[in-house]
Amino acid sequence: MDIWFFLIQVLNGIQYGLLLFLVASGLTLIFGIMGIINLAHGSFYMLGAYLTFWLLQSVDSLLLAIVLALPISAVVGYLIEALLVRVLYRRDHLDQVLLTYGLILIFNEAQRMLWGGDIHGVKVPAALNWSIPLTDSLSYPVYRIAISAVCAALAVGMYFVIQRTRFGMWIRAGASNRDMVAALGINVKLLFGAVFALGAVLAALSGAIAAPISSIGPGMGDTVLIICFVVVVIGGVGSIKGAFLGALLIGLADTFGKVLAPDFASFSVYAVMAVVLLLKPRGLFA
Amino acid sequence: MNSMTSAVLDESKVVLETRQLTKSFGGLVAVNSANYRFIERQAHAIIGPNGAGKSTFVNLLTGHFPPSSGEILFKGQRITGFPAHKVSRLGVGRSYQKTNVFPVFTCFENCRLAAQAQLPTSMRFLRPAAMYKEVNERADWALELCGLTSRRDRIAGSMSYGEQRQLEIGMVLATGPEILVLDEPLAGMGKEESERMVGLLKDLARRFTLILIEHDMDAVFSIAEVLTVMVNGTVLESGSVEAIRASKAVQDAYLGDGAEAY
Amino acid sequence: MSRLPRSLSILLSAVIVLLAAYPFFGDVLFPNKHAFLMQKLTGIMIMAVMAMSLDLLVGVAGLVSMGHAAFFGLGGYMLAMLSPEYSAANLWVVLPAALVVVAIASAMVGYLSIRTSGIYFIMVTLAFGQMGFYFFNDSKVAGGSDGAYIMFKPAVEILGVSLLNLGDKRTLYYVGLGALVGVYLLLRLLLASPFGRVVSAIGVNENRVRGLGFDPVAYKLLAFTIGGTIAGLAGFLAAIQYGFVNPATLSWHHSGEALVMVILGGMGTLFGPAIGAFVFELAKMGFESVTEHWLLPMGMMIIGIVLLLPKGVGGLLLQLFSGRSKMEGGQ
Amino acid sequence: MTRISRRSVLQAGAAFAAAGLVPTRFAIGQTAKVRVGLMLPYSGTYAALGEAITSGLKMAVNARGGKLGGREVEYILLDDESNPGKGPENASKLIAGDKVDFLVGTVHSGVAMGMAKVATDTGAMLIIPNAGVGAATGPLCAPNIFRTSFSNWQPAYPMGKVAWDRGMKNVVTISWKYGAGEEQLGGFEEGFTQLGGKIVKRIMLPFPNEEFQANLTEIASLKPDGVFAFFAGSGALKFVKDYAAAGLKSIPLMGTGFLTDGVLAGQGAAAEGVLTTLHYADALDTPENKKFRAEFKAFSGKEADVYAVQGYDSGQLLAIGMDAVKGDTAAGSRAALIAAMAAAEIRSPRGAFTLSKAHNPVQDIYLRQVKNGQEIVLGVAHKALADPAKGCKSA
Repeated sequence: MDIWFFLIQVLNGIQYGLLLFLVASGLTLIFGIMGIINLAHGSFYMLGAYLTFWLLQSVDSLLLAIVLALPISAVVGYLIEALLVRVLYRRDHLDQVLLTYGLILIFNEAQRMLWGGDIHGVKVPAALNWSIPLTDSLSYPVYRIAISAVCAALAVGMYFVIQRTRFGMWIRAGASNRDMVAALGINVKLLFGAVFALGAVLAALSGAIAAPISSIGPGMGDTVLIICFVVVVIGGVGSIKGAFLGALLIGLADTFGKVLAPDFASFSVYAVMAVVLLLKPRGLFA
Repeated sequence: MNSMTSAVLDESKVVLETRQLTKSFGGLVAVNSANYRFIERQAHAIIGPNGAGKSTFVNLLTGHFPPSSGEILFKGQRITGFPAHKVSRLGVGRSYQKTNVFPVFTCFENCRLAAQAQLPTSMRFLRPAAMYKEVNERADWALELCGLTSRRDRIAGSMSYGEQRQLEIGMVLATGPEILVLDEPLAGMGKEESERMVGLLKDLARRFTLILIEHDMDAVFSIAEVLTVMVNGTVLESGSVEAIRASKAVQDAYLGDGAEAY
Repeated sequence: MSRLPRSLSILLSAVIVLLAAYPFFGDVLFPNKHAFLMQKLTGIMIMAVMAMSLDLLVGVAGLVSMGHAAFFGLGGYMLAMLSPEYSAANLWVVLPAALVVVAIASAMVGYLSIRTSGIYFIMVTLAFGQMGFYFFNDSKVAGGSDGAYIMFKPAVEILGVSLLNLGDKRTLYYVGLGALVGVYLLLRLLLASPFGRVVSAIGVNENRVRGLGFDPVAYKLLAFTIGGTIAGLAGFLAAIQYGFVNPATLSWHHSGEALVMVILGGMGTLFGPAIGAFVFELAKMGFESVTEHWLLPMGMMIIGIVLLLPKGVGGLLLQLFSGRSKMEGGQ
Repeated sequence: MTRISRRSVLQAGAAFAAAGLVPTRFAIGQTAKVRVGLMLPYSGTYAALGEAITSGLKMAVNARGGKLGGREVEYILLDDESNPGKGPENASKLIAGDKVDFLVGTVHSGVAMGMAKVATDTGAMLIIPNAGVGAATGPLCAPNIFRTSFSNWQPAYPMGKVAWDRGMKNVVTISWKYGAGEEQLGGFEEGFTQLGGKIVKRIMLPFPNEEFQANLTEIASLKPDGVFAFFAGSGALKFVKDYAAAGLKSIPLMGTGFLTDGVLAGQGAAAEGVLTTLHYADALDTPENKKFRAEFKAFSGKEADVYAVQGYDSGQLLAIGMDAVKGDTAAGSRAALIAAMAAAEIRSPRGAFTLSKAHNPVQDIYLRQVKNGQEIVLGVAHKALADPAKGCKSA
């Protein structure tokens, strides 16, 4: 592998990592503030992708479909928080795991009943459907670059929200000491509902923008979920910064694992996690 | 042995000692260069206003927190940084400010678990714990000492608050300690319960080295032989009960305010 | 956990007697489905062993593991890998070997996981479980993602005399029942021992246990290893039963199902999770026969249990029977 | 629609008349329905395939008045969840529990292996309507095991010659690392290398990983003359799209039909020019195929695909066997049943085919290409191709 291809692989790894970050950020946010471990997070990713696919049958623009999919996801997220998750705040993590596990089953079946078992694809919007030639045989799809740009912009945006706004202050307070949030006189119910909805939106957005470069089918949320757990664990549960670095680390480990040790590509990701935990049992930024 | 000054101290009787013991949390120094000597079979009380660093000090002594700097010596042996379970095994038993019994176990089971600490190890798998004679005897002895023999088979969580506080101390006794570190054993108790507890503590003071953290001044004065006043993480004054009572500095800084509160 | 109420012990014993007698009367009761039901029950009893082993971690020691299936799967894979292709393996060799390997694996995973707690522990065990899944899914050992067949059931012989024919469905049924009862009694014995008392106490209040002079890490690690090894035994038996192993047996979905069984049955009660295994599998069978969208009622059932029955069936039974036994005592 | 129903009424009448002629000793057997167990994926990734196979099979039976050998048919459907761990258990459930006369299934090779194993143990009649795992008509072959679809080797092997004839010398092969992937790549590599072609690199990805970008970059750096890929379902959809987006379109992409079948619409322009080989093509221009497709559309409301064809042919195979023994599924007629099925010539929408000694179709493999978003048939890549049935003792 010459240096040129090495650099392209780095680019591949970062692009994958940025997308992972977008999904994982919602997961870590929900945990950081609410102390809820949400296994159904991957289902929101799936929801975003399916909604985009579904809306594209009525509207022409991918952007419009995504914009429409987000409020729907937010409402679904908010309702689940208000109807089910809310009961769990006083329960232990075990109950949260089980309830959200039950939710996964329901989501998967609902997906099947609504959209069937077929596999769908979404077209890359024409404006972005071209590639930048890098070598004589390889070009880089512009849409992937666009995704990376969106993810990076959202990462920067999130950084500012968390560091500079009142909402961000609550998030930081919640991540370090959950009881403090209540003590600050915040309407906890509303905050939690909003955070859960936000988490759902982040996952759905990831699923939506990834739709044109992924295949939309049953069970697509599960794989994403597990890899996000790894990202969150590596970064430190509740830490957005950690999720960011964890995602990049996993993106690169996965990319190079596939090329250098294809027999252990998925395994290498978990090996990275094990090493991090050995050195820092609570992740890089807990 | 009633009066204590460092000059006439018999070194061989020092069972626990701290040297320049310091603990800070971030920028906050909770315990600042504390030098203590605890003498065998003496009842030593540490008093001070809330936030004086008493509980942190207890957590340092018993290995629940590692100190930021300084040393802890047990019978001359350095035990700084030992984990809590090791400190406990050496013979430093502690009770907790918040009731910390196992609510689902019976009173006896609570003490029996504690008494298992007498075994070289509890990595024993097939013989039921109920069949270890010496453990059971130790547990019953502890129950009797803390006055709960009549409650032996009650589920701990169903007992009164005062009884749970007694059990808390019974469990410490069952571990077979030489030194008892009791963190506010009277906290939250009613008058009658307090009286019973004070009686128990007086009894214990005759048998063990006692390190008592307490707010209740009357109780402290009736139990302790030596008093240390702690303010803002540092020792304000240390001496016999009479000396502390007479100390102007202590009265200004602490007792005066405290007296008003009663 | 203290002694079971007498009446509950009697009830549970009666259920075991019924299970033991099932191969003799099942034919009369379900003439068409008997053979199938016997196999199903064998599978459920093996899952009950798995659920009880998880209860040791979750219900007793307070270690919520989402990767328990990895040890179950590993147990099965050990049988597949140690079995010769065209002849039967010797049970006296493969079983101990499999259990040792599972024990080592669970000790290693436990060593890394136990350094964390709470939500971290859940996520870390989940990730380690998936690591096991990918290990078998991606590499070529034992068939990769296709799984591997065990063409011949292990031989149980002493000096060349066959003691048990594991290929016989009824024999296997009793092996499953034996494992269920045996593991239950073993775990009860374990919980009554000094070790078990410390582990139970850790589940309630780890810090206090430390204060009493026990190193929780050592006890948790050992409990994790014992639980993992028993799960390995269950996986080993399941592999004998189905004659097949594949990576899905290690996956987190399988771990999730085992957790549901534990909660459904009532965590920390040991007998509860075993009941949970029965209720879960039979409910699934029922849902599957009613609708092809069986995941929907399944998911709702799980959510319903979490919301309405947090102490599970076992907790309900305990409440019911301890209430009654108190009344009996009062008379 | 009306035409079809009239036709089926006529056929039902004929079957009824035929039933009256059979000897009375079958009377009891006739009143009992033939129990056909369909163990297929009705949930998960392969659910659509399970549905198509089911519809195809039922359509074939309905075309015979809803009867097999004069007996009414009862279907017992079981969702195999594509979970190989439950394969043997589920198969036993149908055989021992539901007492099915025929077991039909399934899509997933791992599950099919479990079913084949149970069929070998119990002697139950098994028809595999899709799973291409080589062992089922190889080492595990048995008189009572039939397959109406293909072996993994079968559709891939002819592509080797196609590639060579098109002047390719160096080819990269890529697939998921699992049995089907290994067998399909093996088929192509055998066909290609025996003519002198060279496999530059074989890339095996963990199943079912769908993040291909890193490997596409690798392919670009290898600059082969062509790429042979085996993916199915969502992986196929995504691979073809990513392949095009990575600018690799200058390197011809080949595969078996699974690379485009069922996902062509989702792939869109990215699939343009992709060459595939398969034992069927939707666009096959024969009267049989056109008629089948129209009838299937009317019957199920969906477009027919290769899975529907395989299901349909499974139904036909059942019918041929059952007709031969006049509906008698008792042990005494077993040999006659097997003989009739083994000798069957099935008039399939894919073209007529027979069965090899290992009970796998001996069939034409078509070369197809995507042009203007449509799969068109370029011709027959290999006429009457039989699987070598390596390891099968009865072949």
